[in-house]
Amino acid sequence: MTSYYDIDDILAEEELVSVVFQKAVNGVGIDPSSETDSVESGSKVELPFWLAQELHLRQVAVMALPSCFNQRTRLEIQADAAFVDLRSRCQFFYEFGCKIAPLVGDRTIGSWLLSTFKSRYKEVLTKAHSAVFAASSKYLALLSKEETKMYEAAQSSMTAFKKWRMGGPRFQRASFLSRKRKSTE
Amino acid sequence: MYGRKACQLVTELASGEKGQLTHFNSDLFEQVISECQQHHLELQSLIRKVQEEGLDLQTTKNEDHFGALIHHLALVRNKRCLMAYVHNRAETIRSLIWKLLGSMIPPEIQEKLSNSEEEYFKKHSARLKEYMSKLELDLTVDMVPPKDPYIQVRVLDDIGEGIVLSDDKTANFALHSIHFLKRTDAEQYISRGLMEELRG
Amino acid sequence: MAGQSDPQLNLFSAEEVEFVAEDEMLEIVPNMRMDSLHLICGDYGPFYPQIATEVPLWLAIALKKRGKCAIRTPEWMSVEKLTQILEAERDSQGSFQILPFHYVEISKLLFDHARDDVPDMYLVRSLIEDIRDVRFHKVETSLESIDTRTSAVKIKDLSAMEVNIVRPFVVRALQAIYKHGNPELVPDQDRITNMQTQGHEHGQRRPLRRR
Amino acid sequence: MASNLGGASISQTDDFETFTPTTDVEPLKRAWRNEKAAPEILPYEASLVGRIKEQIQAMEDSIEEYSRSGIDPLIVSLYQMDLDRIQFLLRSYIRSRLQKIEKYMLYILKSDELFRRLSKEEITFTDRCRHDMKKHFDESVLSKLPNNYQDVLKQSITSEEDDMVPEPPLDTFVVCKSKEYLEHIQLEDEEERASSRIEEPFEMEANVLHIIRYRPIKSLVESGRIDLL
Repeated sequence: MTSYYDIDDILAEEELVSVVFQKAVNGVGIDPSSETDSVESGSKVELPFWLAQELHLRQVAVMALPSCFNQRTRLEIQADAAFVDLRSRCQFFYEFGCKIAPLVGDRTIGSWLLSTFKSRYKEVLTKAHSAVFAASSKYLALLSKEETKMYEAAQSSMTAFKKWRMGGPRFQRASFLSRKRKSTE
Repeated sequence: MYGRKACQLVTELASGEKGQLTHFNSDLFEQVISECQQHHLELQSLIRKVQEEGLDLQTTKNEDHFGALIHHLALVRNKRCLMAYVHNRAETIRSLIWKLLGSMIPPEIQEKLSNSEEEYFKKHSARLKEYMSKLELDLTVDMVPPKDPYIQVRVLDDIGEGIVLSDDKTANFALHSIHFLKRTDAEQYISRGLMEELRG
Repeated sequence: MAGQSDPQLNLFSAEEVEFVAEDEMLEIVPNMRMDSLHLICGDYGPFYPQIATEVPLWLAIALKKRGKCAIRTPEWMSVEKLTQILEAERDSQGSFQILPFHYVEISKLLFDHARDDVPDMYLVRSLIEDIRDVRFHKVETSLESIDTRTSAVKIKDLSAMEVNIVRPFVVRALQAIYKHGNPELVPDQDRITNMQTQGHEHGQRRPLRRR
Repeated sequence: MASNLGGASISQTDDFETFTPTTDVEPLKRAWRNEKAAPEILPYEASLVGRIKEQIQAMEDSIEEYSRSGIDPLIVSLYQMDLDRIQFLLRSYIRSRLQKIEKYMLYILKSDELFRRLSKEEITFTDRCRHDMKKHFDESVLSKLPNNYQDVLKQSITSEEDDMVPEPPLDTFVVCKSKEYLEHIQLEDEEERASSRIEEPFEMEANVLHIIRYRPIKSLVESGRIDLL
């Protein structure tokens, strides 16, 4: 697995999804609605994706399509894709979508992720490059984690370019030990 | 249990500023470790229940089996979060080593490291030094492409005559005079405001 | 944190792009007599007063700073040529005008260190700024054309510094498009059914995708 | 390095090879740029590095001699600048290799192809780094976990493959150009070709910039037909 140590991959798998148990399970305290430490078959439980995925693959439980990918949300997003608030719906919208699609057998998620991404990433770039001052935090709050990283990538490379173009002293960096925050080279 | 604390560990790691280290959170770390033990105990007791009922472990798929499965999955999840915490910090430590080679660990870094990390910091620095000496190549310099060691400066304050420079030549720095000096010679005067670098 | 998923994508710093540009050849007119220099990167000179000769940019700047030569600004760095290029950049939406691969770095170094050798320096500088802005917007619009899932994109005539600036963003965008458009996200029907029927051993972690 | 070009054939271009002085600086610059831009470690340029180190040594000696024999110090500084530039390239080249080893050492040690690309010194460095890292992981985490979960390569004894080892991201996109016209570059990997998801074969005009997924052009970069930027 190429992304075992990847922090975003780990955090994306913490997203909660609801599952319906197909089998009864003993000795686990994961169903708040049950008094005993067991889960009856047919009960509906919110589980983190990393657990729900494995139970789904083994037919111990069936995972429902999360709300951020249901029909209603899709219509909302399609209506005003470039400026819709993805972060509140699902912070790891794309990464999570990629993980969910093959499991819930919904053939349209993949292409829908692609079209959502394509209608948003140009806005991210123009905002990152043109923004003389950082884009309004209002706009940044709409972006999913992946989009934020793209915005930061574009912006930091633009600032580095402007710093280089301005010239300015290339004196040796203050030694690493000084108190002031060291800008990464 | 079931990965929530483990995920806090990773969230804390993600919230740290890029390239900077946060304090090693040993309390939370140890709590997640002990959760692993707990999951393992519960997993073993469920397995024993299946065995005591004389069922074949390989084929039985009853409630106890699935319970054991969930504890196994939680344990694997915890392991991933613990390892990600240590692994990503080790990466940051290595990037700090590149910037610090040759000097001791600064105290403000040392206090953030666990004992094992501190040991790793020293060991890895030693490895790099070994490599450099074998290759007779100092890799700690030239992080930025080199520029002309000479710069053009203008004298802002009358520094006087007969100033001895590094190549033991002498120079007369009269007010407003312009010179072509080694950066290393000029830097002290520039930082004291007695000279300024001329751009082009 | 340092261990973020994708590696540091701005691979080359602007200083490193400039460093590569400093090997471009340039004409100088020495004002002194000097023997040839037998450098590791090649032999240059001998140098005779008022006889033009070609040296790498870093050497030209070093000699200029030592008052040993004047620099002949490249012919593309004239007001007339740059105005032509600016017009052409504005008209031709798609392609970029032919400018030397390192035009951004070369012009900056000459502005910084050989101002007096650049006729109409301020006008030339603002023309180059305008050209760069126009090209930037073109890069942004040409991104629009990347709609199908693709593994390769041609970027004709983009200069070194422009590539370096847009690289972190464009690489991430292409990766995302490649990943999200990945047909494996859209499993064909049979793969689903065989997933349903397959029983699993306790604790066996079935890899999601054949990797 | 005998390598089949995965079906890519080279048609002769007639424009005459631009004259570059036969110094080792251009090859070193190419090796440096490729190494910094490629997602995985490339073959070590042993002979090139050897020659460069000799030239650096020779230049250092002559600079010392020049400054002793009263040659105009400003000329000496020109030779020094030339030397500084080459040393920067060499140091940055070696550094970027070591940093790749630090990041993917477990994977490199598992892959014969990559392991064979290391220099003698890099092999020792990789072994020692793995030892240190494993000790660090054991002390901090692995030894404290229940057995069956203490491995550094597998999440648990029931894992079928080494599912903990980070791999170099070969599907990342890189900026590149080819010196000659290249045709029939297969862009899909076997998996995709098997399920008939084919992008039409790709051609690369000479000296035109492209952004391409690294995996399909991996062998062309290693065989020197494509340069990374």
